[in-house]
Amino acid sequence: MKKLINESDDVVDEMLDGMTAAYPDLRRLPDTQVLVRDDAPVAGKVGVVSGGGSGHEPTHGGYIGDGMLDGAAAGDVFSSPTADEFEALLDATDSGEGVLAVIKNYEGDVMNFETAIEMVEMEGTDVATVVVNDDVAVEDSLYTSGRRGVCGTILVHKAAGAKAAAGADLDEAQRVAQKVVDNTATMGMALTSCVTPEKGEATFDLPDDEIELGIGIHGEPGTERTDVMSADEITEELTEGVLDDLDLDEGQEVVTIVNGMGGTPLMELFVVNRKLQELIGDHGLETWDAWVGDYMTSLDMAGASITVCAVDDELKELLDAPADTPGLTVQ
Amino acid sequence: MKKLINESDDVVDEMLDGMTAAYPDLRRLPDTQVLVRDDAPVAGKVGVVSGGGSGHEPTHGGYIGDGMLDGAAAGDVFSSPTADEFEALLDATDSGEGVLAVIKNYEGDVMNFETAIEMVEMEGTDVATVVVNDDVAVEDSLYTSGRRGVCGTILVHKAAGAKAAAGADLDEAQRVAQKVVDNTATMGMALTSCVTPEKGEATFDLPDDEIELGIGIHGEPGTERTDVMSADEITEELTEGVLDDLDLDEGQEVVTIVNGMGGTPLMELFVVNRKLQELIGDHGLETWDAWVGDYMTSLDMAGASITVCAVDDELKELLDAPADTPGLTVQ
Amino acid sequence: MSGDGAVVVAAVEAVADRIQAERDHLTDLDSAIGDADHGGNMARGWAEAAEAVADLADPDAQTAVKTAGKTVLSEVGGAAGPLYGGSLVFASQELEGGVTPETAVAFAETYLEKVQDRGDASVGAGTMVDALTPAVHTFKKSIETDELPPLEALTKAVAAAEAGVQFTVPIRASKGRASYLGWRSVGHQDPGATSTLYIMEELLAVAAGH
Amino acid sequence: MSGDGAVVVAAVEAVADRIQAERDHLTDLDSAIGDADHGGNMARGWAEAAEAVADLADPDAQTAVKTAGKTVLSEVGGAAGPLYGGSLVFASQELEGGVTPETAVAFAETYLEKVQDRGDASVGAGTMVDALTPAVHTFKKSIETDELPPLEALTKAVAAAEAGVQFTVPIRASKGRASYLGWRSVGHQDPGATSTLYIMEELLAVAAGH
Ligand SMILES: Nc1ncnc2c1ncn2[C@@H]1O[C@H](COP(=O)(O)OP(=O)(O)O)[C@@H](O)[C@H]1O
Ligand SMILES: Nc1ncnc2c1ncn2[C@@H]1O[C@H](COP(=O)(O)OP(=O)(O)O)[C@@H](O)[C@H]1O
Ligand SMILES: [Mg+2]
Ligand SMILES: [Mg+2]
Ligand SMILES: [Mg+2]
Ligand SMILES: [Mg+2]
Repeated sequence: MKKLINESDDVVDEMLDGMTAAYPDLRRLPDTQVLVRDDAPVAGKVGVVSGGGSGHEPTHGGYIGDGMLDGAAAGDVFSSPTADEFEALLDATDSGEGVLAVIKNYEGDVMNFETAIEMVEMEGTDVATVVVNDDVAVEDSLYTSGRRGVCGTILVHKAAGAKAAAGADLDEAQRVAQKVVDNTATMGMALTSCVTPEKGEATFDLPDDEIELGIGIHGEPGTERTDVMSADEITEELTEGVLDDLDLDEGQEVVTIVNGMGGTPLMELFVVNRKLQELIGDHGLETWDAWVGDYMTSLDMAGASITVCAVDDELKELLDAPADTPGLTVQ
Repeated sequence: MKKLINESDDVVDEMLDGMTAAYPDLRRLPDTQVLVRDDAPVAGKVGVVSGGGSGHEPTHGGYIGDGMLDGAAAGDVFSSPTADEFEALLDATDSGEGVLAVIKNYEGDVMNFETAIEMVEMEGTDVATVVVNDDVAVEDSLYTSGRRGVCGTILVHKAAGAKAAAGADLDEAQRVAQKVVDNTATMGMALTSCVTPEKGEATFDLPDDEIELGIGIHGEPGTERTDVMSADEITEELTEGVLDDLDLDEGQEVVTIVNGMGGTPLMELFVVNRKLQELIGDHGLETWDAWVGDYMTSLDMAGASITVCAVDDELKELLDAPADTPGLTVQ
Repeated sequence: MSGDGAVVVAAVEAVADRIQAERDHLTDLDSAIGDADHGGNMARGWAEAAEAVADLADPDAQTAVKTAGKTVLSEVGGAAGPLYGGSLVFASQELEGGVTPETAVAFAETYLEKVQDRGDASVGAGTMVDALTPAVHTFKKSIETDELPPLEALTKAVAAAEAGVQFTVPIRASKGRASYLGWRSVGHQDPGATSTLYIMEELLAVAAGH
Repeated sequence: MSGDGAVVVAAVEAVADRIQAERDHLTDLDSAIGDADHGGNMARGWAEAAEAVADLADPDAQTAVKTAGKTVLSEVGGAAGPLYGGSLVFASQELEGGVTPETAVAFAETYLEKVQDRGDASVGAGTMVDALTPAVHTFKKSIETDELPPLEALTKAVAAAEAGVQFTVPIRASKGRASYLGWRSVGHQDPGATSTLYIMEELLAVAAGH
């Protein structure tokens, strides 16, 4: 499998340099894989940060900027950043008002972030956390370590970032972040496996006539393998899974996301969005805003996920507030 | 090859419906594949329009909005819109101030647009045209129908759209569009062929250990086939090709674009951008702005193109002016 | 239906059938040097054109030709739409007074002019112009100078078009998508020249049968 | 270098070598139920840890353990970094007074506690906890109740860890990436339990040699 890379060991390092070369408002902390706003810590503002394995671009560094994140730590491909990287991130983004850490629910991310938080709290930094777990494909039961955090994370960044930008304190920023988490569900599918730079071949085998439903964003196998289906059928599977989980009242307003996994062209995502909006209408729901694009990818995997987030007036105001980042601009 | 589609004949139609479902500011003209701003024609403003085959998303419809395009016609995949679609587009976007048609230099696009222009001119619509031909991979000689129009087109939309939004007349809008064309060059490469929905298999064969330099955006074979190279080597080939063509003076400010062809993840584009900026510096040029993303794609092709545009104060002001479109937001 | 109009309707139908039969061959020619859609483009355009002219109530020749051209123009897109369809529409004006040897020559000349004008291609660019030009020249000379009967003139024109098609093989294309291939276009037969020949062959067959 | 510190340095080196030798095996175990990086994670972390402790000038046991842990924590990331590295750092405080049978038990208990705490996993979740728990229990009972010599206690603990590794095979994982597989995780040996056993085997071998 061919990729536009040099050595696979250098890919994250070179990507980060390529990002700061593109976006002068981003700064890389020396000797780390951490990116922060150039003006971090922003005086008087609660910091909002995130991080996790690389390979999900524009997540996470691409959401750094006014109205969203103050910084993000990049791990190696699909691998959590280490605790000391998270520590450097928290240190660099605390202006004294404390930092909200948005964590996707993977044990590596959670444990390394927690280790880092213990360390910075000893130095007097206040940290609040929110753990995103929007992936409904994973049943939440005694048997699992909880649902995974996937594309809904972007909405958490947006809402919490807007709240912090508006001058909220740490508790308030945490409250709205949690509100998004409580009202968001996602489900994804793959047409093909992703290929990591290191391995150079498919992480899982998926024959030409099969697809995988309920996949994660790290090449984990999905929950169900089925024969190839049409875009409409796939959209129905994902949407019904998501709406079942949310169990919304008629007339509820929602934000929808059709998210590409990296290797699927925008054309196909719009085909999915067409059916998604039809289904939203059939369920008596109202789309307040529809996002279509690559927000939370899995390297070059072909496939898509669907996210639905139920919004009230507060969330609408926060999601509509200005944001100026490489991966998302709202004006 | 698996795709998120229903019937291949319906893909453009369903994509367009999926776009209007996502973006309420877009309106589809009845019984056409033409999208326009919902408020088109904008009173007192010169219209700026474009169009061409589908499969290049977000091009073209994704650039409709304040500060960029008033409308765009979508042909079938990789196939020019018909003359009567262009005619409907021109009709719907002329407020009486005339319309600037931004045409990529493909004979189908040029001839259908011209046929349409002859028709609307008979009804009293003023049309000015600019033909974008930024692809340096095609040598401009007696033997070719001129260079192809590729990713540089986005900068033309941006500059001309900003000029028209600022109240310029048709001649002025055309002048700045042409200025961008005269100062822009692009070169692309493919790691893999694209797969059209209709054919369902690779348009050209590219073995696992070879890449194609100088490709177009329709699965046309490139100008040179070589062994796989590193990202740095590829970036050097493309950048040198582009800079050779532009032949800029030391100290010249430029906008650069690393454009993904659809199947290449953002991570790899940043790896390319890192090397590109190094080379720009080596040539004594100054990057005023660096864009990295999927702007002009070729379905699911893996690969990238590099665009360089030399900018003066006028172009900087126009490229920096606000734009609010699905595919590009500047604030 | 007037005699001329009926011939046009029959010819358009014959062209539609022929192109459908040659669809894969035309696509193969286009995939070697272009984007592999010429068979599909032509088949779709002419099938719709045949339906459109069949729906006309007793059309004269001009109306039938114009309808066919408009349909091709709005169905096909690409290079072929304006070249085949737009040129038919434009050239149809020459048939206002009906079809005579003189108006047929005028029609052929105007059609060629419009193709050259729209496509900015001269002879030797490896396009349909290479089939059309010798055909139109031969037809004109046969009618105007040699005063041959129309059917004989048309037969000679078809042979000339055939030579034109063969001529596209050994030269380097400088128009159309094939031009992007540079020297690699040498040795390939142009799809548009080929379909132009088929169209003329069907026209001849229908004319001979009436 | 004090005796205890030297044992720790030698043990860390032995672990690094062993893990390197088992790297592919650990990765294979992780690719069946996880993300195929456990071999790489461990190999990188322990190789760096071995270098780091080798660079220490005459360290006591606590310093050597803490240094090894810190290095693993900052090299590895993922679940393994905090679990293996963070827990070593934390448990190293129990060795402040040097290594005795009593402090060794305290160290083992604290290490297990920290792993359980950080990972929120109890026995039967199909993780390294399944190897650690019986080992720590056996070690504590052997020392405190049965008053066995330390080497004998450690030998029994290793056997207990081995049983724990086997125990991970037939149960459904409920922690770690393997938990996403649901029932498909049944029948697979946990990579972290396996590497934990290797670490203990090397500790025993080094302790026996000194
Ligand atoms: N500029 C031109 N002038 C004359 N004929 C042209 C020109 N460009 C293309 N053609 C003709 O059109 C044919 C290709 O038609 P088609 O494949 O249907 O359209 P497209 O090139 O848009 O895919 C070519 O084989 C050639 O004969
Ligand atoms: N929550 C947990 N509690 C205890 N051990 C765990 C937990 N999560 C993972 N592990 C252990 O870590 C091992 C996986 O380590 P590794 O593959 O290096 O990290 P990652 O899962 O982040 O890729 C598992 O085999 C398991 O033994
Ligand atoms: Mg991992
Ligand atoms: Mg075509
Ligand atoms: Mg073609
Ligand atoms: Mg793992």
